[in-house]
Amino acid sequence: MKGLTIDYATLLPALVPVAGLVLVLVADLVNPRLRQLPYAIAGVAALGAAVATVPGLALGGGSTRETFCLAGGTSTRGALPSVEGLPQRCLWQADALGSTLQLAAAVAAVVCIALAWPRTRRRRPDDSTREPVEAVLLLAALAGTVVVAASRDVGTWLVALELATLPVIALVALSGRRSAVAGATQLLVTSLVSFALLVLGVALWFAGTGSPFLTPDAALSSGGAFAAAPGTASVAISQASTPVVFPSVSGGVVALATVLIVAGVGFKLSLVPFHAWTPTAYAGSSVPVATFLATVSKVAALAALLVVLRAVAVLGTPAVLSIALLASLSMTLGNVMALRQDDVVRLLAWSTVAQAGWVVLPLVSISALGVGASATYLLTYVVATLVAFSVVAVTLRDRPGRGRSITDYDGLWQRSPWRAGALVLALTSLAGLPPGVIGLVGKITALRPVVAEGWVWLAVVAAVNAVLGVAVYLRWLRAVITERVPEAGPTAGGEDHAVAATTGRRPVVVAGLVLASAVLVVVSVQPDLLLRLLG
Amino acid sequence: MTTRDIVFVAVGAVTALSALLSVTTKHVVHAALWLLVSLGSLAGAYLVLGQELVGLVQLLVYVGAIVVLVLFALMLTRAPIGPHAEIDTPRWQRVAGAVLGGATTALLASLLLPLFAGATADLDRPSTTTPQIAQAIFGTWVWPFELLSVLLLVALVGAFAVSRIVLQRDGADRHDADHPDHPDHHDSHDDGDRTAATTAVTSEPGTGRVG
Amino acid sequence: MIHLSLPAALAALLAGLGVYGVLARRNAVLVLIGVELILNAANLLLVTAGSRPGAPLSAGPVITLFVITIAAAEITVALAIILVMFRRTGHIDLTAVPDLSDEPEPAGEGAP
Amino acid sequence: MSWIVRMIVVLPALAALIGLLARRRRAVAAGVAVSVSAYVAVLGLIQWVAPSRSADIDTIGGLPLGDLSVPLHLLSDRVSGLVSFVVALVVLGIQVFTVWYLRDDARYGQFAATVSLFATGMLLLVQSGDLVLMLVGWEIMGWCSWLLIGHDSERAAARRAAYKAFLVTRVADIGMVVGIVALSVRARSTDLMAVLTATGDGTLLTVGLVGVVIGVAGKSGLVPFHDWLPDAMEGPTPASALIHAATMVAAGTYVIARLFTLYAENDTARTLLAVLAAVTMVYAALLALAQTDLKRMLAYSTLSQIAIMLSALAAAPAELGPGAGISHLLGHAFFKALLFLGAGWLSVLAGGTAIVALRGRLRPTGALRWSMGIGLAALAGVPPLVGFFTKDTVIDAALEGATGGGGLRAWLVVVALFVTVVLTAAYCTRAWLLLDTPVAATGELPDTAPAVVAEEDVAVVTTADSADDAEVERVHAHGHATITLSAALVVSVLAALTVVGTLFLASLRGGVHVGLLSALLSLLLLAGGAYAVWFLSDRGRVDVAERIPGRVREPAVRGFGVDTAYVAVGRAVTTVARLVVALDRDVVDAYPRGTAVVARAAGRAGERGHRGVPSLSLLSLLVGVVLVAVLGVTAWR
Repeated sequence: MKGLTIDYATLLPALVPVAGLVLVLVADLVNPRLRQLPYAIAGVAALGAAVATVPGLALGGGSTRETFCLAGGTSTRGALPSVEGLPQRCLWQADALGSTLQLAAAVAAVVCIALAWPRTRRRRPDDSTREPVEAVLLLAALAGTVVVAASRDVGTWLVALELATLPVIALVALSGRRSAVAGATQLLVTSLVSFALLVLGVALWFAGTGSPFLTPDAALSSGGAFAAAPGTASVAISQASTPVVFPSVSGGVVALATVLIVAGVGFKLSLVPFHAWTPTAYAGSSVPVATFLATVSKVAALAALLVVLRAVAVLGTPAVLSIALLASLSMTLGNVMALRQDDVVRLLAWSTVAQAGWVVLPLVSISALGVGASATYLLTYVVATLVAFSVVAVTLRDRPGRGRSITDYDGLWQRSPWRAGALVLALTSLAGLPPGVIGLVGKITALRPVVAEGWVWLAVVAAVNAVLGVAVYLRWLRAVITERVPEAGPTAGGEDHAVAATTGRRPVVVAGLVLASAVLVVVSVQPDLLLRLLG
Repeated sequence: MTTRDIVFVAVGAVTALSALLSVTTKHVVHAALWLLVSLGSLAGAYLVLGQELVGLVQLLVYVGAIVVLVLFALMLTRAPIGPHAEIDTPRWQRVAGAVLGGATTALLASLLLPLFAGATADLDRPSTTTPQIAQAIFGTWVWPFELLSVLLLVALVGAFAVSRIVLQRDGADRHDADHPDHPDHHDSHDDGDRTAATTAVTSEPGTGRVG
Repeated sequence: MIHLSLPAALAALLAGLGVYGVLARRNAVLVLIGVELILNAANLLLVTAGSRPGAPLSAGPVITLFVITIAAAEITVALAIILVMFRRTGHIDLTAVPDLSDEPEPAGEGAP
Repeated sequence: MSWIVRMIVVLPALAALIGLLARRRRAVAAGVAVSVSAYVAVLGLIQWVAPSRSADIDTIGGLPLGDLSVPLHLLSDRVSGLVSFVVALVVLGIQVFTVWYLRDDARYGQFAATVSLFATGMLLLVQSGDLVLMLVGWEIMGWCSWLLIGHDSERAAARRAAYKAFLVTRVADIGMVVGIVALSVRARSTDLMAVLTATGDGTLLTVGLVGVVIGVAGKSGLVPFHDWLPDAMEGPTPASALIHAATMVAAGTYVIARLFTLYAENDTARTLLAVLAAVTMVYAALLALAQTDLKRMLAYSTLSQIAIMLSALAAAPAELGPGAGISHLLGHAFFKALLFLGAGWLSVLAGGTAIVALRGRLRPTGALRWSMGIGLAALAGVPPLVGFFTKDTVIDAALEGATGGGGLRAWLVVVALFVTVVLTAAYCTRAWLLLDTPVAATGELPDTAPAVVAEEDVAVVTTADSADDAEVERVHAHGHATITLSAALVVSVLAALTVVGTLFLASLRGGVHVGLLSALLSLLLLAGGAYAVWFLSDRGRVDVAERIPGRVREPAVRGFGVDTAYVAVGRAVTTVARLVVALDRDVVDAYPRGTAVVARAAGRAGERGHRGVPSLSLLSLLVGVVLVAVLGVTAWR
């Protein structure tokens, strides 16, 4: 089509995972009995995606890497009626923030794939499809996440968001346990209804703004611009030759569209009251999938949300009461419930709910500051959660069936100090205590826009929840650093050893843990790397 | 009030009525059939609005595929034929649903009606024709379109794998009955009529192993 | 000529019916029907908005087509999971309290 | 010159540190302690002889406290030179004596190091030109006194005495800190010169001066804080000598002397000081008369003498300056050190400090007998010993103050002083008679005691009421060691200083000023008191104190139950604290704990709502969406 330019290099972060998933399918077709190959391909693809996002990280200011642009090419540029200097419209637009989110998603996916690495190298039976399917679904969800972070039009946005969600539902169900099915069911119905409402929101957006783009100028067109000068202000894209005038619309439609989108994405972020699936699905799925749900999925959700909120930011809406309500509810309920969990995965699930509240907290100020703070907090949460889940996965890999309960971590400090150290760093980061400096930085960053906008009650709620959160994570930490109660008897120990001997292969899983911990340590030592997002 | 308006009102009334019936009927299968009617008449509404392609796709995909899938699913899950009191949630929840549904309608209507008040579409000179749509899909919108293909592929793979895993497990349970890992197997055999369901489904090799 | 407030009103009505349908049914498949109704309301809204004169890029119908396809993909996965749910629990009642008792990892990976 | 001043402070601290590190090696510890204190004494001599008048000797640089200037300067003048010389001299003597006295103590190293640290505190206080440094020295002495008194920490009595000393002085230190803060705030500086020259808020000045008086009352053992001092005799005798002679208890006098120009113009603080001093000197002297233990008698005499010093500061006219108080401080340092070390020597010979055990033990001891005689005479104020001159200087100053418009306050002091002169003479005579009269002469003793008290009997008697039980045990364990030459020399030198010490004071302005009339009067009183005792005791055959009715004497020995009062105060404070704790826990803390309970309950309720029912999650989802949508649309703009 005329004017549409495609820059494949820019698209690489999305293309690599897609190519990877096709490759997995082909490889499975050729030799279906290899157990590790799908994961190897998936890991390489995710790594490739991570590498491909790197050029986008250095983008400063407002510059972006973009492609699928409609007004590209000199011939059409002149023909474009320049309405208030509207920028060109691109279906892919990755700036530094978007690239960082993409990178985070890719790295988290790499860790998840490492955690899911099969236990044995034995060839799998003919009728098992688990490994390639898991790899394909993981890669597809990663691709969706990457795309959604860079999408600027409702079409791509919807498809990518669904691409990031649908495979995860299948992943949860894939382990086939009864609890997994329960989790998948709950996740499924929640996500279906949410998606339907999301589409409704998008339709409202389109109806309200007349533009299929999630861009600031589209948002502006709903409000003042068209109403003020209906004769001159018009949206005319290359093929619409006759200038047309949309009826001036009330901002209410855009408002409803925005809150519906927030609610529709909120389920993915596990915001209260869209959260109910979270503990069930986390507890039901395998640990790598739970990790994926807690990290990559959240990145996708926030990326999707930010695309919309950055568009409406120009409306100058100072604050959104709905988001404040969701944030405070999420923090409170998440922390209160997490306090009562003895299963670490459920604890992390509820902690996710609480942290989701923190993630959207700065968004009460729909501004560049709020958006940056929210992304910063999300990244700190993702990194810390990744480490915590990795530790759980390694512990479970060591001694299957033991590692889900907090008491299983008694005396971890003595058994494996490195793992315990990683866990301590992760939990303190989540709680916002030193030595998890990055968590503290994230919390302060998140609170800044709130305070700047004068939301005193919300800041108070957040502060109370920060304290509650400390209690949540200290429960687990206490187990880690306290003395271990002697084991029940020698027979149990012997069994442990036998089990450990049979399932001793875990170098890749440990590598995943090491990677995640390395990232956490780096951002803890050098918070600037994250804070740069704000600038 | 033009002719098209009158036609649309008629079609729309059918759509709304059948939609209402599909969410209130006590017959499980009837619900799916009423949905069929509703979606079909919605396709008619698209035609009235001058979007032939959308209407056709609606007929093909929704009526032809999705509703048929729903019907299949109802049968596979042994949906009872005839009125069934058990398909509805408790009364308080239905009341809540009615309130929320009413609120949704009211909210949307209160915003959309002013938005479209007086807006008309001149369908004799349609702004978007089918060739234009085709060009847009494969031109402007080629990127999401390609992604959509990936989504469909992944959905198929996922759906296949999910349904297959359980079949496998049921099969595995049957093969070595003393396997200690699957207490649920015994559970499902404990309550009588469900056992019949499980065996009925699993004994159809065609359903599960179809790829 | 057609007044666009008519399809808009129908969309609002369908959305409300869909919400009711989602909450009024305990059969998982019937809940899907409610979801489809909401989706169709959104579709109708998209088409309506897209048939306003001068709508750019044929966005209305195109996105509608996308949504229909997405819905198809969703329904595939959804039905697979509902089927699994039926197999594992013997019912597809969404109001039932599910059995969350944890079993050991299934045999698929490793053990025998 | 200023480095000398700094060295005087720093060297003992270093000695303490080294001594602590080398505490296992006795010879090293002793060597360091003695040589450093000797060196410091030399430095003090230099500072006194060739004083560098300087008020801004930098230490560690000022503290950046914004509005408040805290330069942390040292101040050097003739007074600080003289006092630090005397302090260093006394410390030197005590260190030398300790080497012999604690010859068998396993923890000699710690003791010597603590004495060095204690000296650091005193010297810092003496040299400081800054209230903060003064407080630091003050606190160091407080902590070290706890260590020294509790040296024999295996004995419950020693531990109790240490805690008592610490707590009582600590309570009084509240006043000290408040006073210093008030003075500093008033002057916007903690520098002594600035504080002295500051003008301004009179209330703040009064608060500051009264606070300092209270602090001084604690450390110097004025009524009502006096009771810790006799109990402090539980410490080894050198520790007692150190605390009583020139350091801790005298530090208060020095502080008030430094602030004298401020006190001279503040009647409130001075009157309080005068009343406390007058009451203390008479009361303590009376109690000293009744004591059954030599060390406790000396302790009460210290209380009385310190009160005399302070009374000089309370009553002397402004133009006379603090010289009288300082000079009595110095004179007292000599003879009290002499008396304590002599008592320590005697106790080693006799195996106890109870007077019963010591009766007549002085007679055969030659140099010790002379030294004790000189010491007691000086205490009583017999000319030409130093005690006579310094005490009469105080009396003269007080008289001058009384006649020069000092009013009731000065007269009260004068009367108290004359009464004290009589009482001092009386208890000194009693002590001398008891110690010196051969036991054979006391035939009237009801229990026909053997000529030489057997060691077992001594133990029986002394464990009952000897203050220094550890000494008894030491004697039991190691027998009567013959004194070393150096230790004996220390006692002799101190005796000599007691005789000629007056010469030291010549350099002090207002140091020696004896009025003829007052001197005659006090001599008459002295002689009268001594004669009365001599007469009543039947030439030393009977203990005068025996003539006091038992029901008076018993409580007098026990300090009239002040200790019980202290305990009661402690109990009351603890009760109030418990009350506060209960309030805090059950009322204030109820809110935080309430949140925890609420959180837990909410969690329990939430758990019931989250059992994975998909339908309910849909309900919450849709309720949320509609609510949020309504909110969003209505509250958007």
